[in-house]
Amino acid sequence: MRFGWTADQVALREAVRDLLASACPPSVVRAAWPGGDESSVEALWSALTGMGIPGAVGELGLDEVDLVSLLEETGYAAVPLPVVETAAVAAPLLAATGDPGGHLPGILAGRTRVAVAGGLVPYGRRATLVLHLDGPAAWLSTLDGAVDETTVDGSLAAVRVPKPSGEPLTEDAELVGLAADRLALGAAAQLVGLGRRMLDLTVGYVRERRQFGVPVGSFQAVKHHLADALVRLEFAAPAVYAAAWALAGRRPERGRDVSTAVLLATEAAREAARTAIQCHGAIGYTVEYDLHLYAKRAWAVAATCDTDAHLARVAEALDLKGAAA
Amino acid sequence: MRFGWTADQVALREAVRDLLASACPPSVVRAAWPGGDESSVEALWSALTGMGIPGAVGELGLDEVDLVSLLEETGYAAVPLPVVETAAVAAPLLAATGDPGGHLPGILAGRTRVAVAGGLVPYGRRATLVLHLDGPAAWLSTLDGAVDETTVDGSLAAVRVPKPSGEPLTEDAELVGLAADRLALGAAAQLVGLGRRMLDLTVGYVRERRQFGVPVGSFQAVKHHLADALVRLEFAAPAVYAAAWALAGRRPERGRDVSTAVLLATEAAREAARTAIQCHGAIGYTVEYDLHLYAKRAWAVAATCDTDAHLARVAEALDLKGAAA
Amino acid sequence: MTVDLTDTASEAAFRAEARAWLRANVPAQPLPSGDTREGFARHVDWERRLHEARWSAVSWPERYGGRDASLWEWLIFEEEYHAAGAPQRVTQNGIFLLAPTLFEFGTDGQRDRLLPRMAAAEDLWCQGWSEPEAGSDLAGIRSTAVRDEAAGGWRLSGQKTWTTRGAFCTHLFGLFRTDPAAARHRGLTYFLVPLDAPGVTVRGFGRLDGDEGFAEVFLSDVFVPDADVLGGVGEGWRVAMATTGSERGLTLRSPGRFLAAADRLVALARSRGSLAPRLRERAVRAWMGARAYHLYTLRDVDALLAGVPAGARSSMNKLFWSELDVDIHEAALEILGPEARVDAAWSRGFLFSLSGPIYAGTNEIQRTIVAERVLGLPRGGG
Amino acid sequence: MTVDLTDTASEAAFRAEARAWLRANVPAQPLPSGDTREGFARHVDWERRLHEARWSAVSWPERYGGRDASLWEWLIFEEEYHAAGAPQRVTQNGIFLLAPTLFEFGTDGQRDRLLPRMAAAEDLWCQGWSEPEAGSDLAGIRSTAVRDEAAGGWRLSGQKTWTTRGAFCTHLFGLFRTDPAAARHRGLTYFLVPLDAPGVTVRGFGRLDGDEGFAEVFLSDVFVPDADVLGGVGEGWRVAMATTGSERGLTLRSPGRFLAAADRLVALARSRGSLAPRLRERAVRAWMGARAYHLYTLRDVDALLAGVPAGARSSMNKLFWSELDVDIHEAALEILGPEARVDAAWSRGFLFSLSGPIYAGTNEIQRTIVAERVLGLPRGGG
Repeated sequence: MRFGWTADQVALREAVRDLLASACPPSVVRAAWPGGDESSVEALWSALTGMGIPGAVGELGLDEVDLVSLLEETGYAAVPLPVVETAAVAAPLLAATGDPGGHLPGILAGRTRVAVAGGLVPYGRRATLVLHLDGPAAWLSTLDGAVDETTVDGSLAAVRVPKPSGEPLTEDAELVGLAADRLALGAAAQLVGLGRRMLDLTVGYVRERRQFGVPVGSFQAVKHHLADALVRLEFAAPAVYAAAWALAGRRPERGRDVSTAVLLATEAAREAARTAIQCHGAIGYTVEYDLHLYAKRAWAVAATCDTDAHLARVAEALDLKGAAA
Repeated sequence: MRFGWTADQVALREAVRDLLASACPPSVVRAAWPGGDESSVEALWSALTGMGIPGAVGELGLDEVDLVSLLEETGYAAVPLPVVETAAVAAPLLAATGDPGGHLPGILAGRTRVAVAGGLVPYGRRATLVLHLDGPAAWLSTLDGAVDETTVDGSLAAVRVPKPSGEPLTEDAELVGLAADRLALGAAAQLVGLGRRMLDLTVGYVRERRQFGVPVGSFQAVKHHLADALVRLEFAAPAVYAAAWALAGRRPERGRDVSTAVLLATEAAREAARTAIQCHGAIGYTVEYDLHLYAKRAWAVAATCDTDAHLARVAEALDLKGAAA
Repeated sequence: MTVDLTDTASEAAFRAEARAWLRANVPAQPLPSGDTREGFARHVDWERRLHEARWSAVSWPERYGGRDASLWEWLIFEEEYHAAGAPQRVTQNGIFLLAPTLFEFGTDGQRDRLLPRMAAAEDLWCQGWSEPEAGSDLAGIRSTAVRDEAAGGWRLSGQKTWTTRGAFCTHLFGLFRTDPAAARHRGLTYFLVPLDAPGVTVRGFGRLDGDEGFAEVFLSDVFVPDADVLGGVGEGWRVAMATTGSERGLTLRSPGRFLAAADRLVALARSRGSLAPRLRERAVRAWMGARAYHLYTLRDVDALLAGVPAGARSSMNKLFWSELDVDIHEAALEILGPEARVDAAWSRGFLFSLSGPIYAGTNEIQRTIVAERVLGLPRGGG
Repeated sequence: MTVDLTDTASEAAFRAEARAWLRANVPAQPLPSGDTREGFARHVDWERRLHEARWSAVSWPERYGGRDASLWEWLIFEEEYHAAGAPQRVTQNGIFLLAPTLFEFGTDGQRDRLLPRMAAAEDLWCQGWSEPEAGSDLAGIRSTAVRDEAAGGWRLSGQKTWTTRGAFCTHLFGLFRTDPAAARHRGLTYFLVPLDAPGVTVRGFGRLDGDEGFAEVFLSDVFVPDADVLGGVGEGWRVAMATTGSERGLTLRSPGRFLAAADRLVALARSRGSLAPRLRERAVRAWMGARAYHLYTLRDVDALLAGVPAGARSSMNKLFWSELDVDIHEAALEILGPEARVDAAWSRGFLFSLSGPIYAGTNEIQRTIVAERVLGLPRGGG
């Protein structure tokens, strides 16, 4: 048994973290909101492309274990672009299906971004293609007919697109299922990262902010809220890494493990958001402060997770399906 | 609209409270455990009979609203006898069915105690009759063939009895349903009382117990646990009183209201038990201290509540039944 | 007095009248949020219509524009108001918070002068409690009021923040330090300040739910005459506690609002053809929470009418409704699933609900109050 | 080093050997509780059989009776042990708590003298931390050790309480105040005390779960030689923190125990023909909790092997497993419904689980430790 990172994995994570710290500070997330300066968002994609992220699976030879902490970092930075969708979902699926439309070179070059539809299409306004994962088949469509949608997380640049018709990209249920699990794993990893960011912001704030003559962070109630939120996150993260390993090895328990990761990460991120807003007090409730950028993203990502389906999948793996009334 | 108590109701409650404070202190609850002195438990029933409690509905003309805070007090004192079952369930049912077996005089005289079966028969060892409420019909049986069962709450004196056969006491589904709702209301009232007792014990303890040079009750964490538990109880109690009113008036929403009361009271009592044990620290974990008498009773009463059935009944009243997957 | 949870004949008549009027008058389309500049103006129009029909402050004496309604009738009006989906009350800080304080601490002159204009939505009041360094710790207020004996009043300076709808209101009530030597919650005085007075600057800023509903209010040597001191110089803390009691308790948070929200949640759940039992249970439990809140407040009204002051019980009230409100909205978002991301009524309501456990004294502070003043636990200990 | 959650070939062989031995040797009928006098004796017999097969302390060096097993192998043994439904370890306070402290702070002489007898269940150790006035506040210890220079040792007096299985054990380790002038956690020393020494009186008393598993230990002028001071005079606090770290963390609470409990819960849920979806979800979530705990501890082992000390992370560990254990048992009782009242395995387990958030430092204290030492929040503030 081993459950650690290689030096290469650690180095890659740190490189991505450093890159995002400079290329995706809160001001860039803010710029992705309506009326913001989209050029800084474009610059961020260029920076990610410069590191080879969009083609990381094929080009850099990364598997899900290599990728997972990198995706966590994109959550930590609330990258307002379809990184998970393009790098971890679409690119491997296109490669596996022989890339009939010839999109991979564009992805590698940073010209093509692929969003994934799920009711809404998050980052659709910033994508060139939309991937539809629907049961046993997948389709690829353009943004033709896309309609903008106003979302709580204004940085989503979400659209709605018509349901695709015509030739599917693939009808290989195994491949499509794998793509859906990668998307779910990416969401779980981002949620852990978002949770960590919200806790970091909160810890920083309550150490400085003084009320009743002492830092707010010296009150037991604040300490205990934050400790609980941290515990929840710290115990979700290993489940996310284990799911990445199960997925990378195409292990039979991967469905159960991905669903477990998603459920734990969703709960942890939601609790982190609640805790962060509560411990900040009024300032956490303003848009002039950065916290809302991360909280709203966390809610948006968490909303994509089909809790009932994931619960059912774990129940089935535990042979509890038949126990339902 | 009115939602208060009459002076008579307040006086009756206070009289019962005073009586139980002297006739049912923790030592009497302890005496009801195996190996204890059952004579003090018998003396308690005599005291209750002296106040007319067993025949309160018929003799004193009390309805559920009059009765509810009295039953709450029997919870507060953890009376180890079938008060709810005899006074609030069996006696009115016998009266409504014409008392074919002629048991009412014995109940009024304090000679006859009626327990109610629900898997186990709590207080069965101290009862002379067992009432079985089963769907649309009710049966009355003796304790013949009763087998003792060891329960976590040792004061229950629980038995198992054979399923009754032969002539039912009644097949009037309305009457049987009413009896079941009275039993449920009694449980809810007792749970509120038990919750209050556990909080009172805890508040008393944490005001005295010192650690780190100050009373334990001066720590925010302890304060906040207890405040949360109190809020839960204080918001369950009015729902219990409202259910009593709906039941007394045979109002159409009584099923919904009794189920709401049971669900809220169960949650509140369970939280009170958790909080009380946690805030006591190690002493709350010993049988030499009184807290466990009330916590175990609360768990025992809560276990009789069929959460799923109550949830389903409220859902049905809200026209949510069809929304189930 | 005993239990009867049905309306008396006169209550039923009152309910019927309110319901009929609301049915005829509530705008068919929801108004834009009253916490934006344009929406606020629309809401003020609505408030004036309410006032014309004498529904804006039903429990007030008739001479101030009310109906002398009982507390029970007031609750009934609130139920009907929210059930009808009527607009949020942008006058609430005046009518529900300042007015009860005026009834308790004001002079006849202040009441005669202020209440009719408040009921008519001519004066629009906002709160001036928090300051950059005094949020939860209200006693940390630094804004000052310096005596101007010659002019017969006070000169106010400082900064207030988190003032809800402050950018759209006409008046502010708040605490200022009149005795700089006195410690913390001593030496404070409660002032009534017109926002068009020379020296006042108001800057609006954005809230989590997307509305520009907060304001910072800067005061620089603003003159306020003695007639606009509420409750006596140096009495500010005591007077303000009455106002925050109203904010935490029944007055601002009548059960009607949560009953209506819970009913909307149940309707949302009902509208889903197939709903996971888990989510059905959430809806049922949220509904039971609203019902529990309703019943608790009815008990409270009974106690109030019997002369028992709410006191620290308003903190229990606040703990319960604020958590309930979050719970109702979280349940709705779970039912909505991926559509919860869309900026719409439930998602905005959710964001707004998150302010409940923070404002009017954080829930952490409320828990401490409940523990110390209701349960009698020792003070202090952080 | 990277991720591989499967056994290596040698780990698989170790697992197979453990499983085979356990299958052949675990008593078919559960032993009576080891926290009663009769059950304790039966458990000691079991422990001796474990030792004979060298399974009692697998991670120890062979010369003390162990197998030099790696941390991974130790986890594997624990998994198999609990999955096999093998008896509770009544030697745990010695083998899992005192022994790691002996490895870190003991002298070679102490290790050679104490560890083999501990592994063989000849010496049976209990803890002497809490006192009537020092529970959560361990630094409030009042029991004293007075220097007896002539005899080359110390004379111990005072009262210890909440000593698990103290009435059945042979030895006690605990803290005593050697410098009465020093404040709170200074001036304490860690002593190893035979319970048959003159001046020791032990009184057993009852626990919530019905077992007489607690004891009070009274010490009156009990002589302990210098050889039985662990880690140096005045160093008691530091040494004790290592022991409580073991108690909170991985050492005492290996994931195997919770994985086995979660599996039993799932089996209970499965055994019900029709189970409300609500209860199925509870079982699923409890199982996921046990899985999360397992994976977290694997990460921890990896970090420990890389030389990162667990430190305050053991407090996170303790918060998680103690809440998880309550949750697993609450779920089981909910599934059992009215049968939950019966005094049986799940109900006893539930009562026992409630001690988890209390002992080894209450969870309130653990949260404060996590906040201060992991998150870096300011100390103090109550």
